[in-house]
Formats: sequence, structure tokens, C-alpha cells
Amino acid sequence: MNVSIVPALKVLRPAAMLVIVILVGLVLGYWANATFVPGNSPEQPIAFSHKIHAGDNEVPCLYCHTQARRSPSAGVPAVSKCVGCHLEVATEKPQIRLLMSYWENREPIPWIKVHDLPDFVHFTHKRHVLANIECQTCHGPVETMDRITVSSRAVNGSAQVGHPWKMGLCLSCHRENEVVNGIDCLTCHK
Amino acid sequence: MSLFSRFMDGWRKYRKPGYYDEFDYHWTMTIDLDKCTGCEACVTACQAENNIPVVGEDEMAKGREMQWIRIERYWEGEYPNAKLSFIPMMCQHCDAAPCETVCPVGATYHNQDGLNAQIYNRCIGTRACAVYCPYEVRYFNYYDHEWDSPLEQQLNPDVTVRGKGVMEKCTFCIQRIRQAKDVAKDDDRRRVQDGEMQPACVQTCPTKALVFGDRKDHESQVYKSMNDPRNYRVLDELNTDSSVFYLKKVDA
Amino acid sequence: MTTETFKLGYNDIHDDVVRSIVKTGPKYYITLATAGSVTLLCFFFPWFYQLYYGIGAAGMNHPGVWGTYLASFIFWIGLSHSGTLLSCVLHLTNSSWRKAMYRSAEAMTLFSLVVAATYVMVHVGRPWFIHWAVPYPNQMELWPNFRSPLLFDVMAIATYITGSTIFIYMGSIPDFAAVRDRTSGWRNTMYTLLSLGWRGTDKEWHRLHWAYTFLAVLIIPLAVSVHSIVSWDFAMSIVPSLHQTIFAPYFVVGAIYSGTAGIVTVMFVLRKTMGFEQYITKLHFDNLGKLLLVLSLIWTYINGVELFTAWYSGTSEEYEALGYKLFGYYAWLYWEMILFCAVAPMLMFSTRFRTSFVPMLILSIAINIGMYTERFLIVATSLSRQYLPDAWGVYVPSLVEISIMVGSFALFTTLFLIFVKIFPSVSMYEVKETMATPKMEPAAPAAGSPA
Amino acid sequence: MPNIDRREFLKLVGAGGVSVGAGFMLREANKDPREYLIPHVLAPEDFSSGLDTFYNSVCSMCPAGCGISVRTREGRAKKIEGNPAHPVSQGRLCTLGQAGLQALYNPDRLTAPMRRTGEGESASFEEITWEQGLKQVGDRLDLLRAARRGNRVAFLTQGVRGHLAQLFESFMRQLGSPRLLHYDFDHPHTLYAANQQFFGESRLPYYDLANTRLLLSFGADYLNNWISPVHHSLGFGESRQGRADVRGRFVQIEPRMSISGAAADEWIPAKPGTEGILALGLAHHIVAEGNYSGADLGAWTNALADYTPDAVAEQTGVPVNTITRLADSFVDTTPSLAIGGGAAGNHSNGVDTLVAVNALNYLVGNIGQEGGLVLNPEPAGPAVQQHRASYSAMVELAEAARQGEIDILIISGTNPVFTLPPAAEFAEALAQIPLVVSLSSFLDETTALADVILPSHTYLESWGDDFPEPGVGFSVGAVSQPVVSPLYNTRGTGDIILDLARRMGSSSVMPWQNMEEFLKYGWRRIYQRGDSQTLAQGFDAFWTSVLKAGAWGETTNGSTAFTLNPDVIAGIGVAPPEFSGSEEGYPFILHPYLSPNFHDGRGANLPWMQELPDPMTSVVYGSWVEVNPVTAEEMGLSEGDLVDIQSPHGQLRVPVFVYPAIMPNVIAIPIGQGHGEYGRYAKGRGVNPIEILSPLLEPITGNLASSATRVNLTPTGGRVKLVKTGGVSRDLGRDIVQHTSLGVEVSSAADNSIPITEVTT
Repeated sequence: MNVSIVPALKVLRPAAMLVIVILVGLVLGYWANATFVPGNSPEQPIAFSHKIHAGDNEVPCLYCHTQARRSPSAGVPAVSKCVGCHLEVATEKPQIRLLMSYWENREPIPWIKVHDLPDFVHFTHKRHVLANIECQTCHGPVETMDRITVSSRAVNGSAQVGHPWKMGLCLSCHRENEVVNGIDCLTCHK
Repeated sequence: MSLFSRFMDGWRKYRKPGYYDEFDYHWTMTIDLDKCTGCEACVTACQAENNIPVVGEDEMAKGREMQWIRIERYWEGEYPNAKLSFIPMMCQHCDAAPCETVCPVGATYHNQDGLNAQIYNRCIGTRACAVYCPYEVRYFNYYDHEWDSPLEQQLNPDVTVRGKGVMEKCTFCIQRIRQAKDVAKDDDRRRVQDGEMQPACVQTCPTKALVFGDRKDHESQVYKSMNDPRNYRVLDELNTDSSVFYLKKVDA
Repeated sequence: MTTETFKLGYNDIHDDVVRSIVKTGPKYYITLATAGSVTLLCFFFPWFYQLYYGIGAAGMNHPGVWGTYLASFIFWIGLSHSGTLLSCVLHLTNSSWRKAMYRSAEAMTLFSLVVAATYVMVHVGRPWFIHWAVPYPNQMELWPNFRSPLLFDVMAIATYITGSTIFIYMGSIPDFAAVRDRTSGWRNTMYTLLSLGWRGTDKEWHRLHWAYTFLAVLIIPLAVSVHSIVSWDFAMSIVPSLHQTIFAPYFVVGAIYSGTAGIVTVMFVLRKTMGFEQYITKLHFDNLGKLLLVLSLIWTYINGVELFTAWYSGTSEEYEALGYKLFGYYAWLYWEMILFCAVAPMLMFSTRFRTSFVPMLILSIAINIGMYTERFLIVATSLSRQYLPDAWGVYVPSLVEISIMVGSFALFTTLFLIFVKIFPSVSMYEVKETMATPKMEPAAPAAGSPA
Repeated sequence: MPNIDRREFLKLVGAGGVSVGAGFMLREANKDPREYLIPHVLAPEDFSSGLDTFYNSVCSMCPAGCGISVRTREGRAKKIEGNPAHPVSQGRLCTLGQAGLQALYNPDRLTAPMRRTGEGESASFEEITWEQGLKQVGDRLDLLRAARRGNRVAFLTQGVRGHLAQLFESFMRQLGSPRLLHYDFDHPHTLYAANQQFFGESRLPYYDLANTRLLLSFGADYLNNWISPVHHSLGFGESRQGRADVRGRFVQIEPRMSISGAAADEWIPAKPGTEGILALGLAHHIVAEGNYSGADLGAWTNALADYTPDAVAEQTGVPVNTITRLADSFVDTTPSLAIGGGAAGNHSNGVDTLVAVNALNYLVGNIGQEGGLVLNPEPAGPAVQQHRASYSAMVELAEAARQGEIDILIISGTNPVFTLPPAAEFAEALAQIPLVVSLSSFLDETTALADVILPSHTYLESWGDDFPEPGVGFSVGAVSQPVVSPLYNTRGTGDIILDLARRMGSSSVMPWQNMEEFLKYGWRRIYQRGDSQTLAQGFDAFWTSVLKAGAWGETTNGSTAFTLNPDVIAGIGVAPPEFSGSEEGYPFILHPYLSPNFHDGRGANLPWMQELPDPMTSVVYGSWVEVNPVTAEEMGLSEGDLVDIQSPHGQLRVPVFVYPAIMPNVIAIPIGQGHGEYGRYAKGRGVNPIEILSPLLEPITGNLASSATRVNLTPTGGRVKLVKTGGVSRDLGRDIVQHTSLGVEVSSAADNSIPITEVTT
């Protein structure tokens, strides 16, 4: 009588291989989507380039995102703000024409939100800006981006815990800068 | 391993004697039962400030009210000598809170300001805290609540709207406390001044029966009134060491 | 030793058991199908509805935030104590009459634990975050709250499941081998794998017995601790009538009590359906009957103590809770429990009752109904009468809860039905040990004598 | 690894391909939903996203006129709070006032003008444009006016003050119609009449609760719905524990314990309608004890001759020693104050009763005293005549309508179909009027019967102003400004009226384009009262400052000197109350009271109010009838038993609530529920006790004696579960609400405590 397991295992081999292949496949597909179809960098209604504005022309972030200095939300500039410059600047570019069409119809521009936090997180720009935290610390090198995207590069090394827009980023930064009660849950969740 | 050492710190702090004395603030409320008329203005104020849903008649009939602060009524004597006393009951923010020990995921804990915190997004809904709370002031979201449009436009953007399966309770209007601290920081003050910030219920109480403030500040109104000889704490025999002091009703 | 087993030779045993596994009549499939579909309809559908709608699908309210889910959870944990008790305790006390049925008992342990664990998922509001109750390093830098009795629960049950799984598996390796040698085709393959190449050499037998005894010793304290910890979920609260030191022993005894009753039921069923008349005999019912009787007496005593302490405390809170338990909204349930768990078992003083199968079956079922009621009352009555009278309320289970409760029994049955077709549900080698050893076979060391 | 045959290989490839796809979709599925950031086209200067903006305004949920301060964020109202600068509310607000948000954001609001189509059952409303609606009404008005028949137009509104009232008045004057009626169910007509009789001016004095040491309240639920609850609450708190040395004592005299009764130190049940007699009993004792030494002592002695304590005790059911004790303490603990109103004023002898209460104040010299009763100065607002409509005035209107004397009825804010007893047959009268125009924001019972609906803004969207009455001892005014831009296609009441005026060719007299303009015009007069410094700044500065502060005040104290007209004394005397229905057939007296949550029913469409437990019973969503425990036991009734309540004029079916503090022969039902329309939250909930009230009048004012209906009560055997939040409302010796007696306090007074001295009783 045969008591060894080996023949039994042999019988199982094809099944085992199938399982392995499927697992590998799943991971592959997931990864492919995550890298080649990033959901965090959508096509905006107007191809606004932070590279041109913040990068090449060195317009300070707070010039347009005025709110950030005094309000929890940084806010997006009103259309009038864009027009303020572009009545003069680069008026011939097709994208600017598009902007002007919005302006003439008195329509707001439906920007798509890229940097989003869950509703139970109450982040305040004000405190961080007043604490002279570089915008790039969380938003990544915006001045180099033609189309805005959630950057997976965090500026301070310790912020590599997982995805930069996870709680880990906030915590590590709050720890390093020894924020008062910085790691108390109620600081962000309320 | 740093994570582990951090965990050990967290663990030790619970056993350190007098740990709670190290708070920056010690938020405290006093309720003068001699002034309380049971008008329930506080209830509506709380409901408006904290996005507390309206559950509807059927759910009410099942006993699933949500108001974070409720007015309890106690009759004494019979007609014609019947007397009625009201007592507002909300989270007592106990310094030795039974609910804090039982939550398996630490969704409710005591923060450095003497607040009994409830972190909605951490809660997994075991409801053990509600069982352990002797004041029965914890309310559970039995389903996702809806606001008939356009009522949702009233919702307070500073307060999270709770989803199903989450426990919730009075927070002493943490969003207002945070804002007051924010303002204090703006003009480089270390502390929030007395009366600078009030929870919705205290702010609206028409008889000024509710007083709120920082116990650490001995000049504060709340410190004075919590040292009134009439002060007592509900269910004090349970040693919950609560942060809400009641002032006895005066018979005259 | 009783006379029945002498009529058998080794081969008879093998044949019987293997037959019970290989020969499957339509009856079995019909039962399995019914059990399976009931599980689906009464357990999983309502549960998924509840996941979608929220716990509101159940009848829980304020202040009755815990309900039948928790009661069922305790009930199943309690039932799980059967196996441990019989296998370990009786194994160590070397009482050989256990051998015919301890494996099915262990199966009960395992499956009721599985059901209990499922109930945890049913109970919590956001089961999709249940993993937060397990300590693991994460980017949120958060640990579970190690002061929480609920966390102790998670740990204890996890350990208990692991322990009893290993225990039952190890115990059946020789039997897997035996079946392996008598089957062919895919079964042969399966049992080849399961038996881990068991040859039956002296060395193997020796190690098996040593390890088996060792595990038995390990598991008994575990069993006790698990239910003590479950009781702390309540006892560590300050709710009147829950905040009691007696709760740990109370729960443990209750658990063993209902567990043993459960075994009687299962044994009766096995005996009838699988044709084990010769292995499961009057002797077993007689002994289990005695055990039950003793347990019921202890249980009644503890109940009395509970009432007494409540009365003796003299506080308004305890009085109200006590009065409510005895004469309040749920009073009829309380008296039903007393009848089934304290009064009825007195019948077992008579040997005739103990040794007659059907009455024992009925009694055992009655006891478990009573014990379920006990668990329900512990949750419901105490939560309805707490410190602030103006916040008192009443909790009534909803259809969803009741259906899930029914479904959980179906789930258990399903698991058990599958078990009897895979595991040799009577431990062949140990039964053999109870027989005179023929000359031909390799001798096995006497059971229970740890090397 | 041995080679795999090809079909094995293909199988693997297939499986691999499928699973790659699956993984891809998996990632796709758990991507965050897309959100948008919609910027402004032009950046507004008055708010910036993420920051609060507070607007001060005036609350219109009840006639008290509290100042409110509304928190808005991104142009949406988030919370209503009291305006600290406003002397009436002083930063506090009642529950109904805070629920005003849900009037603004109510899902059942009227969103556009509508016109009735079809008749009777098949009647329904179709949406129309403002132009259509205004034209239809305007033209008719113009015709009537041209034909000098403007008096065939009637204007029915809720009690409004300030410039809106003036606007209505001049509008009706243009039409030459006297039929301008301000109708509120709860308007204290009898109190005004009594003051007219006693003080010679039909105005409310300021009741200085804050400084009083003893308050006798004859049926006035001053903490709940009487006149100015928030301000009274402030006074109550101040008087109780706000002062270092004294603690005010409060006594409530009423047949059913109200919120004020619960808050009081002593609750004295007197037979319904005999409160005035009791007051005179006290007066008699005061005079008899020689505690009054005025020139007119003789007159008083004669007037009060019949009201000996024994006689009074016999009539009121209050023991003699209680009467004498109250009288003595009322004299000894000055400043003391007696107020009367509520149910006590709603009896056939209402005016006499309240005169008697005033007399009590006069005898101990509380009038003009701090902590007593301070006469108010002339309100600073525009001078408008008194248009307050009593019950009989409404009946006349209905009668006129039935006679076909009315072509157009404009209704604004008030809901008479709900708040008038059916005996007035108002609904039937409406049917007789060719054109009924409603300016309401909600489809209430009256609006449902209108022909044209021109929906108004809620008070949070529109311009207006208010001069609260009673003032707080000096002139107060406040402007109510829009705090949010209108949600729907509605218009401000004032704007609608001005538009109509234009259409009927009165633009020469009423030239203002909109309410805001008119307000500024009116406030110019108030601005001119200001001192030189104010005038120097110019009007616009003044206007902005008023808007900013949310309140305007002027410290011109009312005349403290007061001399009583001698023939008033002669006229003093309270007749025993009359009731409709025989005592045999109708053994119980119905005591309808304004619900704390719904006021006179206007709050019933606010979900917060529906879900707010009634303070006394903790019942939510519904009505109940309060029955004395003894009575309940005799009749074998317990909580939730359905009973039929029958009056000579109707019948209701309500569940019982056994109420420990109500007289055995009195039953009480809260007013406010029982709506047939008024939106999803109010409709078809509970009962409306007004429906069974008998049209018994108070002769002097002609107002409804709403507390004078007798009823009988028959168990139906039916039973319902009363939806309430409370469990057992007895603290079984658990010391949850702890009490202390004054003596103990003084002895155990520690440092930084509030010492409280014995108040002699």
C-alpha cells in the first residue's frame, strides 16, 4: 500500500499552477491600471499648466490660491482672477480663448478635484501655510507639472509611509515638527 | 522598533498616576438645575450645530433617538403637591470613563484637554461603549440618515456627517474648541480665554443655566461655579470623575 | 468495559466507519441540500440585507444596544465547550467510554466556534473594518486598545479555534490513514494528503499519544479562560446586574452545561443516522446524564447566588434590575429558563431516565433552549434597566435577528454534515484500544498513559 | 519541472488573461468618485470659502422679536444664534427660533406663484409667472380702486410691526378700505384691554423679572409662549441665581402645570377662571392688614369688600392660609411682581382678571419700580393704528364675505382656517370670496383654499424691521436683512405689496421700488432722532451701523410716575367664569395650551420641532390629552388609551397621558398638531383642540374665551403606543436630581461660593 504524499501532490500540480497563474495575473492587472491609467491626474476642462505659471513665470502659489493663508480651504481663483491677467497676456492661445468664452458667458469653470481628502478629515491650509510649510511638501513638485497630479514623491524623506495622501504622511510630519497635540485624533477628525 | 516603543508609551500613560493632571486645558461644564427650565433650546442648538439627523416617527417609536443632549424629567410627590425637575443629560466627559476602556479599536479615548473623544472614522460599531456608559448618552447610527433636500444645505461643514454603523455623542463642540485655539494662535496667545468659546447648548441657554470653560483657569466662570457649595455630580458613586458638574436645585 | 463492543472485530469497525464515509444515500444529500439552502435563506440573505441597510435591520435601540446577536455569540461559544471537555478532560482522566463519540464532540467545538466568530461579524456595525481589532503595524500608527475585554475576546477565540483545529486534526491522522488504505480514486488522494504519510509505526503512535495528551493539557485552561473572558465583556461593565464577580464561573459552568447537552443531542442523531448503535450506547447516555445532572445543580446554585447578591446589595439599581428580571417584561422567559435548566434536569436522578434515549434527547434540547434564553436575558434585561430611569427602554428582536439565529443552526448543521463525510466520525483506533488486542496486530500502548 | 502539454498551456494562458483583466477592473472599481471645484465667476467680497460670515437680523418665528445672528458659510445659512447686542434676546434664543433654518430650507416650501384650476374636489394648482399672478391681482385691485369700491378688498395678515405694518396700512388707505386685520390666535387681547382700563394706554409694560424677588404668575406661561419667553427666561435665571444676595421666588397659579409652573418654587392649582378672584382675595388681605396706605384706601376697601379670604378660598379652591401667606409675602418681599395672562386671560372674565392682577401690583407699589412693572415709552417705530383682530372681528369678516361684500382677500402669514374654531365657518366664508390671494411661503390650510398664491420669502431672505413690544423699558428697534440669496422664485412680502400698489396706480404715493428702499426711507426718521454725533456721520453710516449691530436702542425711559384713575377702582371686581356646556353633560374643563414646540401650530412643519420631545411629557410626533392620575384611575385609563373628547361643538380622538400635575376636573391638550395641510412633516399628525372649542366670547374684547369649553371624555377601548423618549420619570431614590434647602447653603457657604440668603415666605 502506498503511503507517500508525493504522488498525491503530483495529482494536484495542474490545479496549483492554475491558482498561481491567476494570482500573478490579478496583481499584474491591478498594477498596470494603477501605473498607466492613474485616476489622480484627470484631463481638466482647460489645460491649465502649473508649470508655465508657477514654474516658468514663478507666480507664487498664494497669488491665485489666496484663501490658503486665512481659511481652511485653499480655494480655486475666481474666473475673474484668470481674466485679470489674460486680458493682456497670451490672448491668442486657444486655451485662453476657451477661458474667455467661459468669462463671456459668465460661466464658472468646472475644475476636476485632484487633491481630495475623505470628508472625515478636517485639514486646514491656514495653519500649515502660516507655519511656512512648503506647498510642495504635500502637493509635490507642482511647479513642474503641466497637468496637475497627486505626486507620490514626498519632499521630506520620512513621509514615505505608503501613499503620501494617507494618514501616515500627516503623522510623520507632525511628529518631526513636534506639533503641539499634533497626533491627537481630534486635531483632524471631528 | 519605534512603533512598538510608541505603543508602550501609550500603554504606560494609562497606568501613570495623575496622568490626567497634565492636561493643557480641562474643559468643564456646570449646569445650574435651579435655573434650568427644561425649555430644550440646548437640544435644538446641538442638533443644528452637530449635524444630528432627524430619524422620523417610526425610528423614534423603536427608541432610536439621536439628540446628543436630552432633558430628563423626574416627578416627585402627587397632585396637588407634584413637583417636576428637569436635568439636562449629555456626555459627561468622564476623566475615568468606562466607555474608553472597552472600545477594542480605541475609537473613543481621553485627549489631553480632558475631552472624551469619539473618532467616527475609527469606530467599528461594537456598541460596547454605549453599554458601558452609565449615563446612556451614546447614540448609534443604525442606518445611513438622509436629509430631505434642501435641508442638507444647513449641515455644518466643520462637523463630519456620520454614516451607518458608527457611534456618536456630545463632543463639547470640539469644532468650536479647535476654532478658538486657532484664533488664539493667530494672535500669539498660548491659551484660549474664558468665554471666548462656548458649545452651542451653553451659548443658547436662555437662563444661562449652562456654563462652560477651562477648569485650569481659576479665574474662569466655570471654576467659580463648579466650586459652588451646591455642586454635585450625577452618579458620582460610580467614580467616573465626570467633567460635568450640576448645581443642586434649591427648595424654597 | 460494556459487552457491546466485544462483538466487534477490528475490521467491523473499519467497515462501519468507512461505510459511513463512502456510502452516501440520497437521504444525506437531501438533508445537506435543505440545511444548505436554509443557511443561505435565513442566515446569509438577512445578513447581507443588514450589511446594506445597517444594524437598524435588527431590533436594537437606545439603550438596548446589544441584542440577540451577542446572546447567540455567547451561546455558540458555550456550545463549543463540549468537545474540549470530553476529549481533554475525559482523555486525561482516562475514562474510555468517551472514545466512541469524542471526535464528533470536537467537531462541535470547532464548528460552533466558527459560527460564533461569524456572529462577531454579524454583530458589529462596520464588519468591513473588523481587522482593526487585530494588532498589526500600520501606516495609521494605531494599535487596538489592549485594555478592552472585547480585544481579549478576539485573542482568546482565535487561540481557541487554532488549538481545537490542531487537536481534532491530529487526533484523526491514524484514522485518515486507515480510510486511505480502504479507499481509492480521489478519496485516496485526499486521505493520502490528510494522513501526512502515516505508517502506524510504534514511533508514530508514541509521538501521537504524547503530543495528544500534551495538547489536551494545554486546551483545558484555554477553554476555561475563553468563557471567563467572554463573561468579562459584561462583568467589566458597571451595568447593574452585570457588574458581578461570579460571572466568570457562571459563564464557564453554563458553557459546559449547554455543551454537554449539545453532545447528547448530536450523539443521538449520529447514532440513529450513521448506524453507530454499537459504539454509542446506553453507557454513554448514562454517564453524560450524570454529568449533566451535576452541572445543572451547580448552575442552579450560581443562579441563586446571583439573585441573592442583587437583593443583598440593597441599592435601588440592583433591586430594580432584579425585580425586572423576575417580574418584568421578559419575566416569562426567565421562568421558562428556570423550568428547563433547573427543574427539568432533576429527572436525571433516575437511572431509567438517563438510559432511555428519546427522553434524554428531548431534555438535552430543552436545556439548550433554556441556556439560550439565559444568554438573551443577561443582555436584554440588564440593558433595559440601568442607572437613569428616564432613559429606560425595552428591546425586542426583529425578524432579521430571529431569522439569522435560526440560520446559524442551519449553518452549524451544514458544516457538521460535511464533516461526517470527510472525517471518520468515530475514532477507530481509540475504540480499538478498548478491545482486547489480537496477536496479529502491532500493539499500541495503553491509551492515556502519557509517555 | 516536466513539460506541460499544449492544452494545459492554453488553459493557463486563458486563465492568466482573464485574471489580468479582472485585476485591472478591480483597480478601476475602487477609484475615488470624481469631484468638482466650481469657482466663482466674480469673487464676492462679503464671504470667502471656508470662513464664517455672521449676519444680524430679527427672528419672526414668534411675536417676541428677538434679535438673531445667523452664521453663514459659502452663502448658506448654517445656524441661528441670539444676537448678543440685542436687548431682548441678549445672545440667547429659544428652540423654535433656532429651528427657523428649517423654515428656510423646508422641502415643502412654495417655490413659485400658482393659480387654482378646477373647482371643488378636482381643484389643483398650476404654476404661473410672477407677471401673470401680479397682473391678475393688480388689475382687479385697480378696477375696484377706480370704481371707488376699494372697501371691497380685505387684507388679513399675521401680527406685524414696524414698516411692514405701515406699508400694509398705506396700501389699504390707497384702496380706501378699513378691512386691514392683524390676526394671531395667541395675541393677548385681554391683556391690552386690561392695561387700557388700568393704565389708560393700550400697551404692554416691561415686566422686570431680573430684579424681582417674588413673582406671582396668574396663568401666564412666561417661560414658554407668553409675550417674550427668551427675555423672561433671561430674567428668570438672573433673578434665581444671578444675584449675590437674593434668590427670586416664583409662584405659579394655574390649573395645569406649565413649563413655568415646573420652574416655579410653588405651583398652586386654582379652579380655571378664578385666578382673578384669587388676586382680589390677596388684594383684600393686603388692604385688610393695613399694608396699603394710599389716599384712595377707602375706595379700595369698598371695592374689595366681598373678596374675604374665606369667600375666595371657597370659590377658587385655594386654602385660606395659602391666600394669606401669599398676600403677606407679596407685601414683604419687595420688589415683587404679579403677572397674568395665558389661560387666565382666555376666560369670560379675562379682562377683569388681568385688571385685578394689575391692581395687586398697584397696591404694593410695584408699578414703575425696578423689579416690578415698568411702563414702556412710545415705540420708536412708525406710528400705525391698532389693527389687531379679535375673534369676533374675524367672525364679522367671515359674515361680510358671506354677504358678498368682499371681492378680494389678501392673506399674509396667518393661518386662520387652522387657528379659528370651525364655529367661525371661516373656510366656508373663503369659498364665497371671488379672489383669495395668499402670500404665504407654505401651503398651509388657508393657502390651500386660495385662488392665487404669490409665495413670499422666508424672513431669512427678505428685508424688514421690528420694534419689539413690550420694549425692555426703552425704545428698541432692529432691521432684519436677508442672510441668504432667495432659494426659490419667491419675493418679499413688502416687495409684492409695493408692486401691487404700482399696478393700481398708487406709485405717486408709494414711490419706493422695493422694501429695502422703503425701510431706508422710514429709518431716516429714526436716524434724525439721533444725537449730533450720529447725524454728523450721515445716514448711510448710521444705516450700516444698525445693520451691523442688528439692533438700535434709545434710552428714553417711560414715565415712572403713575396715578390711578379713581373710577377704575370702583369698576374692579371679577365675576365667576362662564363655561359652555352643562357640568352634568360635560364634567371636564378643556385646557388647550400653546405647545412649546409648535407655538400656535406654525412650527409643526419643522422636523426638528416634531422630533423635539415635549419637555413635560417627552412625547414626540403627535398629540395627547393630559389627565389627572386619580381621574384616570377612576375611569380605568392608562397611558396610550384612546379616548373620545366631546364638546358641544365637536369631537376628538386622542391617546391619554396620565399627568401628575393637573386638576382632577381639567384635561389639557397641546395646540399645534392636527394639520390637514402644511407639508409632509405636519400633515395628518395628532389633533387640533381648537376644532372643538365653543365660540364663547370675552365680552369686553370680543375675543374667544378659549379656556372656557366644557368637554366629556369617553374611553373607546382602543390603545396606541405613545411615541415618547422618556422611560420612567421617577428617580427611585437615586438622587439624580439633588435638592438642597436654603438654610443649608448659607451655613456651608465655602469661599468663592454664591451665598444665598433666606427669602422670607
